[in-house]
Amino acid sequence: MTSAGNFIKAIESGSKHLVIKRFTFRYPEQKLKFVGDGYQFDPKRGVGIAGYRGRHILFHDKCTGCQLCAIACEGIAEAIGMVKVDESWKHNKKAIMPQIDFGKCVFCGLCVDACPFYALFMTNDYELSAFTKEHLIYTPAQLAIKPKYQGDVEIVIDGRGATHG
Amino acid sequence: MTSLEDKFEESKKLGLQIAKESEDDRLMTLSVGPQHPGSGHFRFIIKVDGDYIVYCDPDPGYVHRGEEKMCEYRNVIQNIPHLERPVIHDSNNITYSYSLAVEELVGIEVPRRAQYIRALASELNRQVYTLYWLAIYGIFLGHSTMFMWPTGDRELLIDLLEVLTGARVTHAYNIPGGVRNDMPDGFKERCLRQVRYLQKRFKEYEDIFYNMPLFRQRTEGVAVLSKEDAIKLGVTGSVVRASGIPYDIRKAEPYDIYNEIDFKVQYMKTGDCFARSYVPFLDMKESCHIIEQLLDKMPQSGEVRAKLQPNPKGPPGEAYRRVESGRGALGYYVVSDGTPKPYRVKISVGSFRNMLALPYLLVGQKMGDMPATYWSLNYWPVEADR
Amino acid sequence: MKKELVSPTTFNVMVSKLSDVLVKALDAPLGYAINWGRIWSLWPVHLETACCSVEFGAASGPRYDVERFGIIEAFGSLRQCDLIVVQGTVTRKMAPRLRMVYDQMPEPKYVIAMGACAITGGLYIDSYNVLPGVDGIVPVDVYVPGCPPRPETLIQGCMLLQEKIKRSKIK
Amino acid sequence: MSANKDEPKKPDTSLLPTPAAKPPATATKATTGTQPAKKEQEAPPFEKGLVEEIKKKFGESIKVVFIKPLRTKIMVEPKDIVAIATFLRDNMGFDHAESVAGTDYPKDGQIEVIYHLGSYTREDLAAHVLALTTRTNRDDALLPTLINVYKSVEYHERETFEMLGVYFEGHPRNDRFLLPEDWADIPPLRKDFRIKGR
Amino acid sequence: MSELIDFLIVSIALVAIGIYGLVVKRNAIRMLFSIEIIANAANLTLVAFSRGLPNAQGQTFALFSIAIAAAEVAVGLGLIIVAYRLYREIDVAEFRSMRG
Amino acid sequence: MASYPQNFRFGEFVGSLIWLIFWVLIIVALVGLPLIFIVLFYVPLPPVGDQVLTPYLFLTSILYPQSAIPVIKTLMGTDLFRVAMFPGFTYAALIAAVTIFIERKFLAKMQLRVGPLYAGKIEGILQLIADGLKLISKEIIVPSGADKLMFWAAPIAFVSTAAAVVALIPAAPGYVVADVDVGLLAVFAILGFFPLIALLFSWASNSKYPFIGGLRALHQMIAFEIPFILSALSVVILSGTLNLTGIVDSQLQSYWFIFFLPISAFVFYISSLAELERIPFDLPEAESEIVAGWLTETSGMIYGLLQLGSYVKTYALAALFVILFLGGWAGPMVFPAEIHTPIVNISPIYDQEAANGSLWFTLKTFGVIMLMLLPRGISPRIRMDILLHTGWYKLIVLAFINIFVALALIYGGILGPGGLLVR
Amino acid sequence: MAGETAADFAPILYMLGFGLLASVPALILSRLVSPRRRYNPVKFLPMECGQMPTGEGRSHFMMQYYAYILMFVVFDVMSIFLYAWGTALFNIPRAATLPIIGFLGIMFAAMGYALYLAGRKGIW
Amino acid sequence: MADPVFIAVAVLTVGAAIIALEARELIYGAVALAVSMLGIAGFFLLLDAPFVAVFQIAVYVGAVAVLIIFTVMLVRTQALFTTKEDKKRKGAGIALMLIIMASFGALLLASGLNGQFGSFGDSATVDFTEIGELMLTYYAPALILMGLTLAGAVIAALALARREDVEQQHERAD
Ligand code: SF4
Ligand code: SF4
Ligand code: SF4
Repeated sequence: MTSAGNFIKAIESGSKHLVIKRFTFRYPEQKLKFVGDGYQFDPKRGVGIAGYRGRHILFHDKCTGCQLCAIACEGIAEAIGMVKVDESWKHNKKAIMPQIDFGKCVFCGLCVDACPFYALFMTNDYELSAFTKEHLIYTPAQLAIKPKYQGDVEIVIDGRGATHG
Repeated sequence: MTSLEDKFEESKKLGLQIAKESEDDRLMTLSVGPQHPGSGHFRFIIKVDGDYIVYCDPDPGYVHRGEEKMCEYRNVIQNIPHLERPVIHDSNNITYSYSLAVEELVGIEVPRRAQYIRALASELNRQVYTLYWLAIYGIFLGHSTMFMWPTGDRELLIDLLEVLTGARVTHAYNIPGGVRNDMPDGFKERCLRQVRYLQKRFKEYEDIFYNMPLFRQRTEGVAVLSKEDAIKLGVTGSVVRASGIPYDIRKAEPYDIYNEIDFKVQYMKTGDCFARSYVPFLDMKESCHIIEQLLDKMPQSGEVRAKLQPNPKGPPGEAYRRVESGRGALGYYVVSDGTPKPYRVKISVGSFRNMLALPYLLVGQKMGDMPATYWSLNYWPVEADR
Repeated sequence: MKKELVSPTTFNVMVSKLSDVLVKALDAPLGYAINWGRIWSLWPVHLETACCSVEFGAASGPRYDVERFGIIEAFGSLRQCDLIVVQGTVTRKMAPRLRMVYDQMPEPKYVIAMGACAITGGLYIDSYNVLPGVDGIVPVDVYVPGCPPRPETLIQGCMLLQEKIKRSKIK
Repeated sequence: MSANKDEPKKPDTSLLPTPAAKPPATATKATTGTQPAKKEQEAPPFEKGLVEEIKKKFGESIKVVFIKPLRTKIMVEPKDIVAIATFLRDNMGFDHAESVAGTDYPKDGQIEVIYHLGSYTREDLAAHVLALTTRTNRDDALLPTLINVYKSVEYHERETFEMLGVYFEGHPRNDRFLLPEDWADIPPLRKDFRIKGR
Repeated sequence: MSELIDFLIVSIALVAIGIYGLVVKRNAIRMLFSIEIIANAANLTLVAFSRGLPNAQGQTFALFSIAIAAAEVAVGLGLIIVAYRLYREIDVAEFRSMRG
Repeated sequence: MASYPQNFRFGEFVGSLIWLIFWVLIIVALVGLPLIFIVLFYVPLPPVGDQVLTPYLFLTSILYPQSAIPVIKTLMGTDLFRVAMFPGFTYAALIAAVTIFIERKFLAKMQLRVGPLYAGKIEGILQLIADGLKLISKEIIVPSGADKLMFWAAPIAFVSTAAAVVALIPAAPGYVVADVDVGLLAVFAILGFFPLIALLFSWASNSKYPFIGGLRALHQMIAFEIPFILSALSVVILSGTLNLTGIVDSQLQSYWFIFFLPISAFVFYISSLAELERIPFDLPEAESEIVAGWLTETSGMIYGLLQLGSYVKTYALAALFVILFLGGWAGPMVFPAEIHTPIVNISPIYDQEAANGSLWFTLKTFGVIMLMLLPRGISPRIRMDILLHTGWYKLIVLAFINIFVALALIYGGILGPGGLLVR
Repeated sequence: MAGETAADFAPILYMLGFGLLASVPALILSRLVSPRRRYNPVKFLPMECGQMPTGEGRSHFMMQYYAYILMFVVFDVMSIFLYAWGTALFNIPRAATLPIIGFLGIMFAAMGYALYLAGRKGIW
Repeated sequence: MADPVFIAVAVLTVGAAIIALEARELIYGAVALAVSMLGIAGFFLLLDAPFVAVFQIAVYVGAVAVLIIFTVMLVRTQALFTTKEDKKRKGAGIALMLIIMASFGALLLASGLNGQFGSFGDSATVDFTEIGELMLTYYAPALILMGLTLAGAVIAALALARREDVEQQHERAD
């Protein structure tokens, strides 16, 4: 008898969900809201600032070409290579800046931790799929672009279940 | 009382006897995996006599990536990202014990707030793991709703962890000396809201899965691992707790702030598939209470990461530290020779230990019990292969 | 004159012209329809090569629900599938199996390389047991970076794949 | 099959008295309260007692490497290891092996194999890990297996054989486990195996 | 218009085929087939006469006959299984030579 | 992206369609029409209604749709219409298609998802067509060593057999393809083909997993065949006929049999789930145990046909449930006696009874189909021995209990000829 | 007239034919429009989870459940026999139920023993 | 109307019966046997015995053919393909077959069955409910006997097919 009761309970629980709100988040139309603009690091305090770890952003006016990020990444995925840029900055005599291969990068953010000059941060951008491997290599110029990311969807919990509102 | 070896020998004999008895074509060799919806990254070879499994031989290694070797070539901190890859959905725990071991070797004191945040992240992450595990258990038993619900509710916790650490699953959050960033504002409320919602959902899981008579029929009394056998095989985590041994590293050897937390070790005595599948669920319920306590007791402000040089190194020595992960004790044996790179890192993982029980439990079972038994061992092949 | 009009050569030319016309007339709508069908019905193989499968599972869960795009999870046999998502690291032990799975799939088949490991080897670029990317074994259509990629990124990759299928010939 | 079916029920009844396992659970709490993992104690007495007990039995063949809180490491000769392991299992309560790790020391020309032993049965040992080590020659690495003492080392030893090339005498299956079937290089965890580009 | 005699002719053809099979075939399963064919021919005759006479007795008997044929197949196949298990062979001639 | 020359736009598609239609029109005008005329003038045509169907009438029906009504009426009276359209194949296939769509949406809803969404813009209603088109354009792999003949014949046989089951189902008063006296038994006889087909197909694939799956299918189907047959026997006892239309009629005279025979209905429901290989009885296709069971080696259209067949079968069994226990097409009258449509007066072919009957029948069938889909959302798969145990030990006993209940009802004078509850 | 019932049954055959008519062109069309690449022999190997297939494909028997198939043959016959009784129930005297009760009794006894035999482990 | 149909069914039945015996693969033989049974069912329909026809289909195709095919799969070894039959024997068999055919045929033609109730012309068809009536009234003892036969058959079949040797061992183990 208890087993019959349990069956009925299961059926009830299952059919109850026919009226509960759907949890699905409709990606191409909606986008998720993240905390802040992305993961950043404060070398003075030695701690990061919470944020999503998406594609990197490089501030050309801060990067000194010190290669610390590349050294940090070398032990991880060797995603960063230093390339010449035809820009001239006072603080960047060698005119080299990081170029990131997102086919290798694992978005760990340790290169951000390593950069002492507030030049390399991460952004909320994650839409990186491409048809070829070459499209995944981002030159310093591409890295400088601040992605336009507008996400405004969050998990909302109310009496009829959790949804994305 | 037959011991484990006897049982195994007996079943083996049964298999051989059938083979000898001029009916060798009764036996059929099946390869379960690697491309098999019932195995994932893993393969085991079974021989079946009709509906009964008479032989089983695990063949792991499809995801063997040489983590231990690679650790010897990387700095202590650079090791973090790839050490968490074996269990990306439990990554805070797998880096936790590594951090503990390195801290012991280097001699770092972790700030108190960092300890709390670590424990919080670890509890959340264990639930993320267990929900995923539960989802796969559901689909293995042909219960597609039970795949969907935990996968969906897991997203609530992933959402929390994403806010906390900045990545969905590969957090790289624990680091020798603390955690990488502080909790963002308003995290506590969000966390409590979503965890409470989850607690409500657990009741529905029981309705639709654990109390479902068909599920009970399929798991109760199936593939029983007795207490003696569990000890002998050295299984760990929920498997050993399901066999009646209340062994939890959080209780047995409390690390960080776990001795300030009040919680019970959940265990069952039957040792069958049902117990093995129910104990993680009980753990999850308990874990929700732990999270509430942690959020309560946490110092409101303070350092979250000890200051240390970029490439920490300590004196030569070795350390073996364990934490309780989703799959049981997860230990790191780290040997240092005084350089920034570890000399040897050995990961002692629950999956690898639990895999040993697989052939013992499968032999003599019916074929329908295969997925139930296999996945109830709380086995994650990627972690076992490392 | 009459003879020339119906000589075998002219007849053949006529027939071939007619069939040309027919083929042309049929080809475009049929191609459109079939490609449309292929776009909205990509069934992935269940082949988990490494940890990215966790996020693949999440993508088929209720939050991301790839079934919206007609991608159904939990298809048992590779004989019914069109899409193989290489979910992460391909080790040397797995590589022949991956190739075999790819070979055994029926013809219009697409490959998505998911995760840094499947694209270049990722973290395991110097490991002794990991292949540097799967494009050496199977032809890859779309690369989805990340470690693991967010389900959104995977969905974006699938949309790119749809774009690619749209523009391909049906045969 | 029916024999198998009955079999699990028997241990179940024998387990029934283990509601007594409840009080020990609280006892664990008490013990953990008394020994929070504070570092600065020298040679904690409990661990020392353990080592003394082993030493009493086997005397000089035991070399104590270190005694730290909750962790003890002893080094033994390969020929003694089975006897010592049996003693540890039967008399000391270390009933399972948590891991078996091998470390290659090319400088000494030796490979160290280390068994981390833990206990499920003794409540006061729950937090302890005893590291039982032994060393063998690098070139003809050969050790007696502990599989007859600890069932739980079966796969670990197989892995160690594969990764470091230590042959475990008496182990039923010293063969390929994690590596691909066509692996033809030297065991990868030896120090002279170099990985690409490093 | 088909008549009773047509059905009887078919029935005779089936009986003949069945007997041929019984005589020629040495494979136990094929012999079982032959028996089935003969039984069916008998049923056909029964029903044909029942239609000719019109009454239901022939049909009733055909029902019984079919049921018994089914039971016979079950037993026959059980026998074949036993023989196969003993001799690894389903050839009747082989059974004979292997006896003892 | 620029490397892909072919363009893919809806406009192009429409353009190409127009082009195609243009060509078809030209060919029809030049070749087809003269041919049709020649044929029509020389072939004697059947009289339709009170007129003789002449080409002129045929052509005028394009201008005056009213004159086509008698033609349609005659057509509806033919076997062809029944076989191809209404209670026959198209109707069944349509219901099967809707079932697949409903199943996916329903399941998705239960699992907090949305299910197919983008194919066909509105809630993914064209998802099934997309799947079908994809399957058609998929390569069919015949494994080496497979038995080619059986491998190709089995899916065809599967669909045809499912269609043959449908032929026996009356969907509205008077609308049944084959109205035979032993209808119910004939359904069971034809259902007996399925295990055979599954077994032969799995044998033909020459692969391990399909073979295990086929054996499981066989065991499962035969384990539930006996309770299946016995549970319908109690209905036969109450109604005294094997004709399906007769069974519905006898329910119209008293009450739905589900009120008298709930246990029997339950047994029938469970065993039809098993017969259909639906969760929790989808052992023959258990993914986590034997890849895809007996469908493992199917690819492309073979898979599509097998799926189509199994959904047609779902319709057939749900309809059978409705007929046996839920009173078939019984239901309150919702259609008016006369119907007036603006342009064409369709009253000659409008049949109030049939319209009402088919409406209720379809609604009830969908209700039962939903009931059959429900376990998929809440139940795990069952195990082989439990399944056999359920089939052989429990359901047979339950079915027999109900036979005796039915017997008591008859001999107690409650039902049957001149019974208490017979209207 | 002979053959009336056969005429009743004919629509089933039509329907069967229509099933053929619907499925055969689908297969042919599929053959026409689907791409076929046959150069790779691996493709046509039986599928075995990405493994090279070993052993014979058709060599698995669930002997444990063979008993149920044997039983099915007999009890299927029995259950259809009951239909002959069920349809005639209104036309026969009540006393005529006795033989069928006897028949059922015998069959039940047989079924009980057969199920006992079939349910025993290890003898199959 | 029945004539062409009759011939078609006759060809189907007899042809399938021949294939059942002569097909190279036993499994095809089994399928052909099932087809032959279907043909017989078709004859029953032509003879206005729908109940028997459906019974025939349900029992033979649904149950017997399944059992036969299963057993054929079970015993499939190379033994099935070595058809050990000599030509002489086959010839003799065919001759025997022809003789039987001819003699019975002659007997039939001579018996005068043809004249007596030759064409079923306008004789009424039998309602199948009569079968049930007969079975339960006049043939009730036969029904009981039937039950005994079936019961005996199933028990005998089970007792034959099981493996006794293993059973003994197990009983010792228990
Ligand atoms: S995020 Fe990690 S992997 Fe990526 S570039 Fe930075 S350090 Fe390298
Ligand atoms: S990004 Fe930062 S670390 Fe990298 S080169 Fe520029 S300044 Fe140095
Ligand atoms: S890309 Fe990252 S998550 Fe994916 S398989 Fe590789 S390591 Fe695992």
